[in-house]
Parts: sequence; C-alpha cells; structure tokens
Amino acid sequence: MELWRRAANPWGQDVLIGISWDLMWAAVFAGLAFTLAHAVWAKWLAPAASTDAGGGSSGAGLPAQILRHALSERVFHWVMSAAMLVLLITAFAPVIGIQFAWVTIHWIAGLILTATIVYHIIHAVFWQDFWAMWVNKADIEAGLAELSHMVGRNGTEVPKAAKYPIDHKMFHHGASVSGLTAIVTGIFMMLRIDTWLGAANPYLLDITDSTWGVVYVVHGISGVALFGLIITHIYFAIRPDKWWITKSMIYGFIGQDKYVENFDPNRWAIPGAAPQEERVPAGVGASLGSDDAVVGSSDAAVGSGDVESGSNDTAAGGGDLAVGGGDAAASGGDAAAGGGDAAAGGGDAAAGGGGAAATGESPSDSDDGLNESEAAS
Amino acid sequence: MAEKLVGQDISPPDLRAKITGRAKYAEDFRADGMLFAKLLVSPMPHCRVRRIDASAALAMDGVVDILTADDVPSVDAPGEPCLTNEPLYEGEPILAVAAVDETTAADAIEKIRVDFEPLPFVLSPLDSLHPNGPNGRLDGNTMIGRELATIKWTEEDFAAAPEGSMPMGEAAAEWTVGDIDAGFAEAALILDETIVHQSLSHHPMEPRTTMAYWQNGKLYIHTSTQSLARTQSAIANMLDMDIEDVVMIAEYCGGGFGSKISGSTIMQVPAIFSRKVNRPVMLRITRYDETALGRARPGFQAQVKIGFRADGRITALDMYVLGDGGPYGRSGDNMSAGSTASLNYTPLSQRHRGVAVYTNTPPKAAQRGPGGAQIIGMLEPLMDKAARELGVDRLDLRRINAPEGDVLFGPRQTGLTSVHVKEAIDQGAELFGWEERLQRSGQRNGSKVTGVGVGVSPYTAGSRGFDGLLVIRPDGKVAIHQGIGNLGTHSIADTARAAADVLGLAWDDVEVIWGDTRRHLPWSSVQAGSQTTFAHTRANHAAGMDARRKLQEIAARDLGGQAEDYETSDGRVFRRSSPSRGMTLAQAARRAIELGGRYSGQELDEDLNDMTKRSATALAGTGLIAAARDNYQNEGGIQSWVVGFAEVELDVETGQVDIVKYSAVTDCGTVLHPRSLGGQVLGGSIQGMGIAMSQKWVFDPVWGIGFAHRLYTARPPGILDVPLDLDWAAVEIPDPQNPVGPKGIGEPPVGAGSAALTSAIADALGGKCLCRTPLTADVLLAEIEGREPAYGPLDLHV
Amino acid sequence: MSDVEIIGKPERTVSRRIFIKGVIAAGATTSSAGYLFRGSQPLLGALVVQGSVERLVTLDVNGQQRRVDVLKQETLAMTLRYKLGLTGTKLGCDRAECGACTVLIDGVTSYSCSVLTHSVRGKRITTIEGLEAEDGTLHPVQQGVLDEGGFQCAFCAPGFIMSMVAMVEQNPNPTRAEAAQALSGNLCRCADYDKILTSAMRAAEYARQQA
Amino acid sequence: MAVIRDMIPAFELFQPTNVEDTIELLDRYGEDRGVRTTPDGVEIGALTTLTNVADHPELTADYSVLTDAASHIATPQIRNRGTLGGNLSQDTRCWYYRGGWPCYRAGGNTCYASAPTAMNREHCISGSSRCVAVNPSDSASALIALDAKFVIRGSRGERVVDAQDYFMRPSVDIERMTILKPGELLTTIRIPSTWAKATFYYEKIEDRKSWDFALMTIASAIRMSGGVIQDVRLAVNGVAPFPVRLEKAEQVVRGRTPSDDLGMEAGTVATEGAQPLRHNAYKIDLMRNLVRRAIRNSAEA
Repeated sequence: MELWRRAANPWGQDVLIGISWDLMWAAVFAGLAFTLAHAVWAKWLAPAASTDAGGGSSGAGLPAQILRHALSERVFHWVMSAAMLVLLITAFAPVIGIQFAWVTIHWIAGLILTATIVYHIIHAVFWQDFWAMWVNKADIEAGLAELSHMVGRNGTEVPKAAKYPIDHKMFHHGASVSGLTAIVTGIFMMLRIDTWLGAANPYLLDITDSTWGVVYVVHGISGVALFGLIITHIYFAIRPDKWWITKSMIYGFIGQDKYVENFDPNRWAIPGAAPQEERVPAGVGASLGSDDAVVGSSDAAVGSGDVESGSNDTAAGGGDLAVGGGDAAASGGDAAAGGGDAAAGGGDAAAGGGGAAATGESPSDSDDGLNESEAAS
Repeated sequence: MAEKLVGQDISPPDLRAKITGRAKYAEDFRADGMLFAKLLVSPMPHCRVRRIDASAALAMDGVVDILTADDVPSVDAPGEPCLTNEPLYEGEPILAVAAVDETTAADAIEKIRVDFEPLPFVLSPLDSLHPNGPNGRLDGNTMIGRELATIKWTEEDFAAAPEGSMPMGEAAAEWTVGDIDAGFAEAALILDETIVHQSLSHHPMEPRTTMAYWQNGKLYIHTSTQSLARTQSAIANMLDMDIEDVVMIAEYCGGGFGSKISGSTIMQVPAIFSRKVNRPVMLRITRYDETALGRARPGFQAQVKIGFRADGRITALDMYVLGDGGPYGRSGDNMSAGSTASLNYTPLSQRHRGVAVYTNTPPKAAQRGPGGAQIIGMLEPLMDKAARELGVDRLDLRRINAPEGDVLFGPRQTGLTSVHVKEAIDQGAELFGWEERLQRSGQRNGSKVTGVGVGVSPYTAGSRGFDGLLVIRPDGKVAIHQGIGNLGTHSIADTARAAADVLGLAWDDVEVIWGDTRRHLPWSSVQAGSQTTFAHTRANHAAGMDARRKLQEIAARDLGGQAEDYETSDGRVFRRSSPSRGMTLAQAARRAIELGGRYSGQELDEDLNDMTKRSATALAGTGLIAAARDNYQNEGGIQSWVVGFAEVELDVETGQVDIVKYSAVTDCGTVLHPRSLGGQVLGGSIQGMGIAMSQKWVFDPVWGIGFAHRLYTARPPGILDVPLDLDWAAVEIPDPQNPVGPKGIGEPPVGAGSAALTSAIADALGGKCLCRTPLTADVLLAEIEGREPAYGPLDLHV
Repeated sequence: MSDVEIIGKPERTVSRRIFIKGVIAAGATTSSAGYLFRGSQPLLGALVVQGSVERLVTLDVNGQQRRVDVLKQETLAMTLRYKLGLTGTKLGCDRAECGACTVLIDGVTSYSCSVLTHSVRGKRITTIEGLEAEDGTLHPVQQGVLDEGGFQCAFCAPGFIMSMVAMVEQNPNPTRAEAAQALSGNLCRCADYDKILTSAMRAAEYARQQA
Repeated sequence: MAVIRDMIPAFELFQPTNVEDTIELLDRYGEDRGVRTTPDGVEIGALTTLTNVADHPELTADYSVLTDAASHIATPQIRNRGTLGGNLSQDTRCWYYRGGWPCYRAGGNTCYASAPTAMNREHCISGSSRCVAVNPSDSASALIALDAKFVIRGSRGERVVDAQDYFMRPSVDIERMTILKPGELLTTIRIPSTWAKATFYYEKIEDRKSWDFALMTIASAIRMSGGVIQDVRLAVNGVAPFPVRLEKAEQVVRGRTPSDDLGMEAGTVATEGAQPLRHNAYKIDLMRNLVRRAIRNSAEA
C-alpha cells in the first residue's frame, strides 16, 4: 500500500505531493471493520449488563426530561456536521470517480467549519465548563472497568459516567485534533487556489515545495482520519440502543430514566436533584440491564446487517478504485495516445491494471481490518 | 579567352550530393563497433554535483562506460569545460554514458542518480549588478580586461536612474572619442532611451553532433564545424595534442551562424570517450540539447542617449550596454555594439560603456553580426524618431550621418578599405520605391495600418594574411585546396574562382578540394565574421599568381623569350605575340615535376604557415604546386553594408504584422557569385526579421528553467512568415585592397532585416518606438490598446 | 580530480564484461525510444510497451522490400538512418518541428521522426535516396534545385525536396504562394526561402515538361 | 513527469500505434475514416486526416468554417497524418505542464503558470480552476460553431454529446482534456445541416503562420435574413482550458443588424469577467476584436 504520492520538482528533486488515496480506503476499511466488530460483539458476545457500582441517583426530584444539549450546542453540532459531511464528500467522491466541480464547495465548506469551530472554542471557554471534556482519573477507571466488563469479566462493577463518558471524550479529542489540523493546513492550501482571499500564488510564503508537500500530506491524513472517525460516530448514532443520546442531540433532552441509569449525579449534577440515600434494589437494576442487553443485542442484528451492506459498499468501492486507478493511469495513456487520432481515453490497459490492483488490495485490506477489530474487541 | 568566372552563377560542386542525400554530415558516419554516447545534463541553473551513483546504469546490459568531469581536461576560468561538476546553466553536460545503442545509453542515463546542491543563480545582467544580487559564477560576475571580477552597483546608482530607465554604475570597459558634453550642448534634439534586446539561440538545422575514433595514436573526428583548418587546431589545443595527430573530416556543416566557428566544446566528449573505451563513439546532439549547449546571441539591456543637430547630424552618442555574458568566456557584443554604431553614424563625439555580466543561461557566442545586429535593430527606429521630430527626411538623416571613404571609427579610430553606403541607400530607395511607398506610411486600410522602414547595417567583412594552395596536375586539371569550412555559403567554390580567373581556366578544369585534413589543405581563416570571401579570394588570387608566374617561367624556359611574354588562358600558357606558341597546362605540369624545386613543391616560400607547408610538401611532385601567402595591401578595417527596406501592414485589432515587401542593397565590393550573394543577403535579412518579430527565450524567473527548448517555442521564421516579394541588388564597386574586388557579406544583412522591421513597425505605430525585441502580436496589441506592458521596462526573457 | 564521489565507475575489465554481455543482449534489453524522453522516466510506462523486443518487419522503401528488426517504439527516421543506412533523411529536431526528416508515405509527406516504423508496414516509403534514377538521372525536382542553386547548408534540403516532390504531384502548376504553402512544413535556418521557392517553381516547370 | 508529453507532440495528432490498448479499442469499435453525407448533415470519422477534412469538396462548399480551421492546423506533414479526432483530443500545451513540472494537471499540488512571476502569455483568461492552461485545438471552435455532435463509443455502449460538452473542465477533472473515460473512443463527428452554407468566419491568431499553436481562434456561423442576424453561433478557443461558446454575445447580436459597433458591443459582452494573468491581458482585447470581426464580417458578406 502506498502511503503518499511523490514527484520530481522542477529541479528534479524528489518532493512530497500528497497522501496516497490508498490511505482513504484504509480509513474506510478500518472504520467499517470496527463497527462490524462492535456489532458482532453487541449481538452475540455482549455479557449481561454490569452490576451497578452504585452512586446512581434515585430520580427523586428530577424533572422527567433532563436537558443534555442546549439549543446553541445542537445548532453548532449539526452545522458543523453538515460542513464536515460536505467536506468529506467533496474530498473523496472525485477520488472514487464521482466527478463534479468540487474545489469551491470544498473550501467554502471549510470556511464554514472553521467558523463553527471558532465559535465552539470561544463558547466552550467562556460559557461552558471548559474542563467538561477533560479525561480524568475517574473516567479512565470507569473506562477500564467497562472494557474488562465488555470482554466478559462479569461482576465487574462499572461506575456510572459523567456527562460525557470516556469514549465520547476520546472521540471528541480525536475529531478535534484531526479537524483542527485539517483546518490549519487547509487554510494554507487556499493560498494555492483562487479564492476570495486572492489569486493563487504558490510562492506567497517563502517555504520550499517539500514543506508544501508536508502540508498536503498532513491535510490528507487528517482528512482520512476524520473519514474513519465519522463512520464510527454515525454507526453509534444510528444504533437503536444509543438512540436516546442521538435524540438528545436533536431535541436536547434525555429521559429521567436514562439519566438515573447511566450517569453519576456527582459527576453530572442536575439542579434540584435529591441527595442520594435510598439505594435502588440491585435486582431491579440487573433485570433492567439484562432487558436492555436483549434489546441491544437484537438491534445489533440490524447493525450487523448494515455492516454487511457496508462491506458490499466496500466491494463496490473496490470497483470504483479500479476506475480511480484507471483515471490516474489514463492521463499517462493520454500522454502517449494523446487521444491520438483514435482519441481513445487511453490507459484502458492501465485502468485494467488499476482494477487488478484494486481487487488485489481490497480483500487483504478488509482482512487486516478484521484482524484489527478482533484484537480490539 | 575564357570568360571570367567571378560574377557568374555557377551551382556549387557539392550541391548534387546535397540534393541526392549523399552528402554526409557528422551524424551520417558509421564505424565498426561504434558506441552511442548520451549526456546527463544539469536540471538546475546553477548547482554543484555532490555525488554520482552510476552503479545501476553500468550494470545494464549494453552499457560500456561512463565519462565524467574527472576524465576531461580542466579549463581555466572563465573557460568552458566539456563536462563539469559545477554546472552553470540548466542543460549543461555533467557526464556521458556510452552504450551499444542510443536507447540503451539513454535508459542508462535515467538510472544514474546524481545528488545536486543548488547554488544561487541569475538570469538578468542587471539583477547581478544589484548591491546584493546573485552572481552567475562563484568567482565573479564579469571580466575586467582579462581578469575575472565582480562589479556591484550602489543603491545610489540604482536610485539615480529615472523611473523605467537603466541605472548606470561602474563599467567594465569604456571608451570616449571627442567631447560628448559639448556634443550634447550643441544638439537641437536629444533622445534618451532604454533598450532591451532578447537573447536568442542560433539553432542551426544540424545540431553539433560528433563521431570520433582513434587509430595508431591519431584522432579521427567527424564533426559539424564552420571552419576546418581552424577546428583541427582547436581540438588539438583542447586535447593538448600534436595537430598532425588530428584527422578532421567535415565536408558539410548544417549551419552555424557563429555557433560552430571552430567546432564546439562538446566535440571533446566523443573524442575523449572513444580514447577511453577504445571504440568509435557517436554523440548525437538532440534539438533539446542543442538549445542548451548550442550557442546564443547575447541579449542587451542598454541606455542610449543621442544628440542631433537640427539638420539631423549626430553630435553626440552616449551608450551604456549591459550584455548577457552567459556563464562562460568573454562576450564582446556589448562593446562591438559601440564601434558598429560609431561606424554607421559617425557621431561627432561618442562615449561607450559596457559590462558583460555572467548569467546562468546557455553559453553565448558570436551570432551573425554580433553586437551590430542588436544595436542597429534598436537604433534605426530612433533615427526615424529623430527625423520625425526634426522634420528631416528619414533617408537624408541617414545619409548625413553615413560614413565616407575617409571615415575613422571606433575606439582606435580605424579607417576603412572602402565604403559606399550612401550609394547603397540611394540604390535601395530606387529598388524599393521608397518615395512611393512612403506615401502609404500610416495609411489605414480596414484594420491594417501600413508602415515603411529602413535599416542601414554594417559589419566586418574580411581578414588578411592567409594562404592559397593549388596543384596543376599532369592531366591538366587544376586542384584548388581550401582549408575553410563548408557551411553553405559556397565560398569553398566561389573563392576558388579567384585563382581560376588568374589562370583563365574553365570551371570544368577546376577541382575544389576541401573538408578533410588528409587532403592537404592550406592554413585558412575561420569561416566567420564574413572573413572568408575577402581573405580567400586574396589568398587564392595569390596562389593563382604564383602558379601563373611558374607557368610563364616554364614556358619561357622551354619556348624562349621572357616570362612576361607569356599569357595563361583556356588550359594553355602561350606567347602573347603568337598564341600558337605555347604548351598545355598538362605539359607544363609534367615539366614542373621534372624541374622540381619550387615548381613542384620541394621548395616553399618562407612566409607560408606550417600547415600550408606540410600540405604542400605532402603534395610535392604531383604537379605544378603553387602555394602563396596573401601579402596584398593591409590597411584599415574591411566593412560591408546592407541597407534593408521593408513595408509592413500592422493589424491594429490583432497586433499581427504582415511583411508586404522587403528590398536589400549591399555594398560588398565585386559580386563573386550573384545567386549565392542573394541567398546571403536575403537569408541574413530574414534571420534579422526573426529577431525583430518572433524569436525569443523564455525563462521562469523563480526556477531559472528555460521554456524555449523547442523550435516551436523558440520560433525561428518559417517560409510563410517572410514576404513573397523579396529583392536585392549590389552596389558593385570593387574593394581596392582586394585584387578580385569582393568583401564579405554574412553579417551585415541580419541587422538590416531586423532594423527595417523595427523601423517599419514604429512607423506603423505612428512613430512610437518600443525599443525592445521581439515585437510579437501581444506586445503590439497591448501597445495599441494602451495597456501597461506586462513586462518591466528592463525585463529580459519574457 | 574533483572531490565528487563517483560510485560504480567500472574497471576496464568490468566494462569489457558488461560490453560483451551488452553485445549478446543488444536490443533485447533496450526499452523503447528512451533517447527521445530524457528525464521522463515516470511517464515512460505510458508510452513504452515495457520489455519490448525487436521484431522483424518488411518495409517497402524506395521500391525495395527491406527486412529489418525494429523496436515497437522505433520511429521511421531511426529505422531509415540507423538500420537501413539511408542517412539522406536528416534529424533536425526529433519532434516534428523542422521537417528535415520529411519522407513520402504512400506519396504523402510525413515527418519520419514522428511516425512509428510499425505503423508503415505495407506502405510505400520514398526517401531522398529514392528520387534519382538508376542511370543517375535526377528527379525533375532535384534538377530544378540544382539549376537554381537552391539551399545553403542544405541540411534541410532532403526534407524540402520531398515536400516539393509531393507538391508537383498534387499541384503541377503552383503559384509562388501555393508553393510556399506546400513547403510550410519545412524549416530552413539559413532562411534561403527565396531561392528555395524559385527552385520549387523551376521544379514544377520541369515536372510539367516531363509529364 | 510530463516531459514525455512534450517530447513528441506530433504523436498526439498521430495514430498512437505504440499504445496497444488504443489499437485494441480501434479493433473493437472500428476505424472510422472519411466523410459521409447523411439525410441531416454530414458524418466525419474521427480518424479522417486533417488534410482530407481541409480538402473535402462538400465540406468546403457547405461548412467552410471547418475546412478553414483544418487547413490552419500545424503543417502539411502533420495534417497528412494527424486526424480530426486527434486534434480535438489533444493535451494542453502549457509549457510548465509540458516541461514535466509537478503541477495540478500532472497530479501535483501547484499551478506554476498562474504565479505572479510566471510566464503565461499563452494561458487562459477565463474558466480556470487551479489550472490556467488552454485547449490547443484549432478545429474545436469551428465544430462548436457548427453545433456538431460527437459520437463516443465504449464498453457501456454509445453516447452522443454536444461539441462543447466534449471538453473537460479543470474544475471537474484537472488531469484530462476531454470527457473520454478509459476504454472510450471518439469515433465520429456529426455535423447537422442546420448551418450548411451559413455565413462563416474563422480566424487563427498565431505567432508564426505555420507550426504554431493558436494564441486564439474564433469561429462563427451566422444566418442572416433581411439584413438581420436571424441566428448565430460563436465559439472561441485559447481563452479558457476548454473551447468556449459565447452565448451571451450570441444573444446580444441575435435579431440585430450586423455592424462594427454591434461587433464591438458583442465583443465587450463576451469578454466580461475575464481575469487576465500577468502576461496575457492582451487576450481580452484580442478576444473582443475577434468577436467584433466575426460580426462585422457578416455585415460585409
């Protein structure tokens, strides 16, 4: 698998040009493989719900609906995700052969994303608890406990979560890092195309073309990273057992029961909640939990179904890659044939080569993907 | 009495071979076991080679060996080595690989990995003169006298220059004649203009290909060169060899125009390589290579200040010319521009300053009318501008400034053998119909505006003191040996006529011998600078006279009477009083062999060059040998003129220029070969039109990489770019210092063609002089539409 | 000696061995017209049929059937000059920019530097060498050029003459302007265009007389 | 990497016998040569040589704008081997790209030609997207003016596109000049009889009168009735990375009496929004004047 594309600069020196699109496929496969693995786990391997480690609240004095995401946060989230989706599509659709004028859309969407992120940072710093996303000791302990529980060590007590459990936090940080990198590099890259900021000028910053190469590579890597992250994000968002969280990102509220069941009031305090004294009988929680587990697993089937169709997509993707390969090679074909009198697109054979390469690679990729995900689960 | 050959149209003896494909140029030779060499060239305008990894290449089947800078003679700066580890321009050869065929060699080149360290580069002379501007060479940016030096102008120098005009700091060379301040003081009109002239490649049709091999310690070299005798000595010097050990075969040369005067630097590579691998080596130069390591005419950045009296007489001329010196050698164009102007306009006072600045662009060399063609093309429209402003007739202004017989010109106030430029102007005006066409000047017809122009262009036209060598064979045929080259000027045959006419020979009885040093050739001039016609009509005339004298003596000895009583004509030497008493040249030749001594080449004149002596000695005893040095009168410079007239139509909607009519009249003494002269006059003029209209170099200023690597980007004029209506004439006044009468003609027409167009285009623009070349459609249209020029006033290579 | 490190500079003996191997494998290893494409390795794959070997083909050149080994990517000019010894056809640019390599293929002018030899199998190829008659009689076009003393360095002459031959076939009675059009695919750096056109007109005249 | 592209430009006009898959395509879809008259116009095989197009009597009689264009391409030798399909499908001549620089079109991440210091006299004044190269085809503008249709055959069967849609925009695919996909072949050019014997105008502006690629070409087809422009098609090449149909200018002149002023008006409209680079502002004037000439010509005709 190629990691990046290199070329000879005007002086014949070897320089980076950008990432190899193989990395895009790698990200896709990694993302899908993870979701597949998780779905499989959720359907067949998931143990009964963890026994309650206590610290839960009795819902006493709590409102029926608890506000999880304020309107501003929800608007921010959806605007950002829209921009992000547009960015990913404009970035990767042409690679798989869906051709359209993508450049302008891409950088405008990029500017919107930038704006939303800037808003979010300011908002988080001044109006929100900036440290809400900070991973602390408790999060880590909870995370480890959850993991050991997941791998079937029953009886492990998993403490209830803060407003954002560690997996959410990790996703947030991953997305932030790759998102911010993509934004910074992207803004530099805008100097090299005609935008509102002015006409393209490759020499505006006095940096070497190999440095530029690095900028392109970093942008590409953060791009494919986001691609992978977003696949998993969407997967969890559409898992029925997580619907209540997804809903909260739409309506803003979660049900009191979900709060009681999942969160530690000491770590996510709701104004007006009663201090905790009476303990809920263990059995109840257990039975509730197991029900959940059943629900969860049954839904997992759907999930896995998705995953299968997903893998069909990847097969299709493989096919598209052939087209992509063909396109790449074809510019060479043009060089020779130049369309010639035959005006052939040329590179037909080359395209075949690209196809072969694709069929040669896609499976092995997905294998790797599976191994990884097994290791993960 | 045989009709004189001088002045007749006789197709040259090599033409049949040329039109049947039998003529062999350097690349047409083959030898057993011949290898093909290919060059690895610099990808950067200036860099240093750190490391060469040729292992992969040398491991390839069919690859024989590699030749690097370490294998070739090192050259003292600013001389040019044939391979280098510090390339000074993009495309400079770094190493060569020899393989069993060319494709293998080329593939091997692809496999060689070279590690380069980029170094600072400069494309424009002016940039290098900036206080902290880069230098083209690490050891300096110019030559002062014979020393490498660095000249930097001060911030003040640059600040002092008015917007758009050229700064003028310290000069590398300078000369003054008369009092220019007084000159400008008495001037009624002063023009002060900034000039930019592009650099352009010679682009001969035949690239500088060479094939070489060694036998018994002798180098056999087939190469493309303008001169023969002088190239044999050149390669001998380059390789530090005895000249007798060099066998040079160069019967044909596919054009040089100054780029192959004594062969080429790159011809050393196959010579050295073939010695190293002990097999014949062919180095075929592609057009791509030719653009880089072929030569080019130096571009100019210049400031010109001219003072005119009310009647148009030039009182003062002050020029400062920066020449693009390329990376190697000493470029003289920027200084010869001064003496050419001095000769053409005889200003009452003149100062000339110049710097030839080294740049990281392809090497420069003389190109037809070096310096002269550039400056004439730039100055002639300014003469029109002055005429316009002073209300003087354009031709009168040229006449009043034109030199006459007693002219003294240039820094050393040289005189001339002869000058008849005024006659040429008058005759040209007649031929062209100047007065009538002038009526159309400025007239608009549809989108087209007519302009008429004139270009008066001189250049050197001869040298002296070379040798003539001929053999009257026992079969009565006369072999005239020529050590000059054969680059298509036909002078190998035409200058031989001088000897033939002295002896009254029919052309069929003459065999011209040239092109192969094994055929015993005399010492000769370089075939450049229009030297050959003058130098070798004189040399061959001397040889003819020597032969005639010997024939007379032999006849007198056998048939009685005094030598002076005898005449030679129609293959006989006979008594004037009774033509029946005489002998054939065949008989005389046999007698000469019997007599021996000075008659058959055993004894030779002392003043002959060693090369001629060797050749004559080798021929001794084969017939009547005549070998003589040109000892004719030797005073003053030899200069010819071409006056070119052009009518153009400028399309003001597209900026395109059509040349409707071009006429040229030359002052080059006696006409030796009318048809060939016409070819030189019009061909040179068309090259000049190319300079004015289309040919150019383009470089990316950031990377220093050139784009005009191709004929379709360099744009030499094609057959549709020149008018169908071309004519020419000659003043035909013999040069008094040449017994035959002709002067050379190669150089002057280029300036005439270029100037006639720049002048005509300025006329079509209503007198607006753009003072730069080339005047392409985009440049003209932008001017017509009143747009700011895309380039800076001193930008080169755009 | 410079301080440049040069790796793989062979001993004489080594180069001998390489040479012998080279002779044995000559051609078989050469990857297509590489000499045309210096510095273009990345793209060679696009133009070059990799590992291409020489193939024996039969060409009809100047009325003779010539058997010759050619590379798949070999240009006609290269075959003519280096395999068939017909060096009258000149290479001025290798790139269809100068016309010195002009030959006739089935009577039509083509730049032999830009025609692949494999594409002219079974076609009639005429080069400058094919114009002269057995008895040394010149083709009317050649005679016209000879009588008018056309050309200076004449490196472009073979190409121009082939264009003139095609011209007199297609337009026996051209105007000077038409002749210029017919010759507009040939470059003459001596710019001897005036004499060349005069020669072309004389050539057409001779051709008419002969017809 | 594109050095090779510059090494044998002529090949672009020639049958690419060295590309085996192209030969295979030719075998599969047949070599379409020659000019055929059909009930609703003419069909020209993509493999018809430019010489045969230029000299074709019927084309000369009915569609002289095309024969005009064909006869201005390159040189006689190149026209003898080069074909109409090849001329339409050529790669660009941008010398940065041709010089092997790793530019966007060559798969890189830079346009060297649009830099403020760049040498871009020949480059485009509109339609650019990262790449500022121009399409070099001389016949394209003529075929757009004639409302020609291009027949493309490939594994997915046959498709027919309008002339102007045959050319790829760099905003969509920066590495290709045409919409041909791998395995596709331009087989036939169909010219409808709609514009037969119309008032045509074609002009090519070039530095030298042979060999050179156009700085700009213009082609127009105009139907007059009663001294008024009844219908018109105007196309230019050399101003954008693809040949351009000037519909705005067409609207301006439709239904009006041709004159120099009208031409000027149309030319001005046509050049609106042009964005010149450092060295090619002259192309704005040139384009305006060529449109003007095309309209003026119909007045004179």
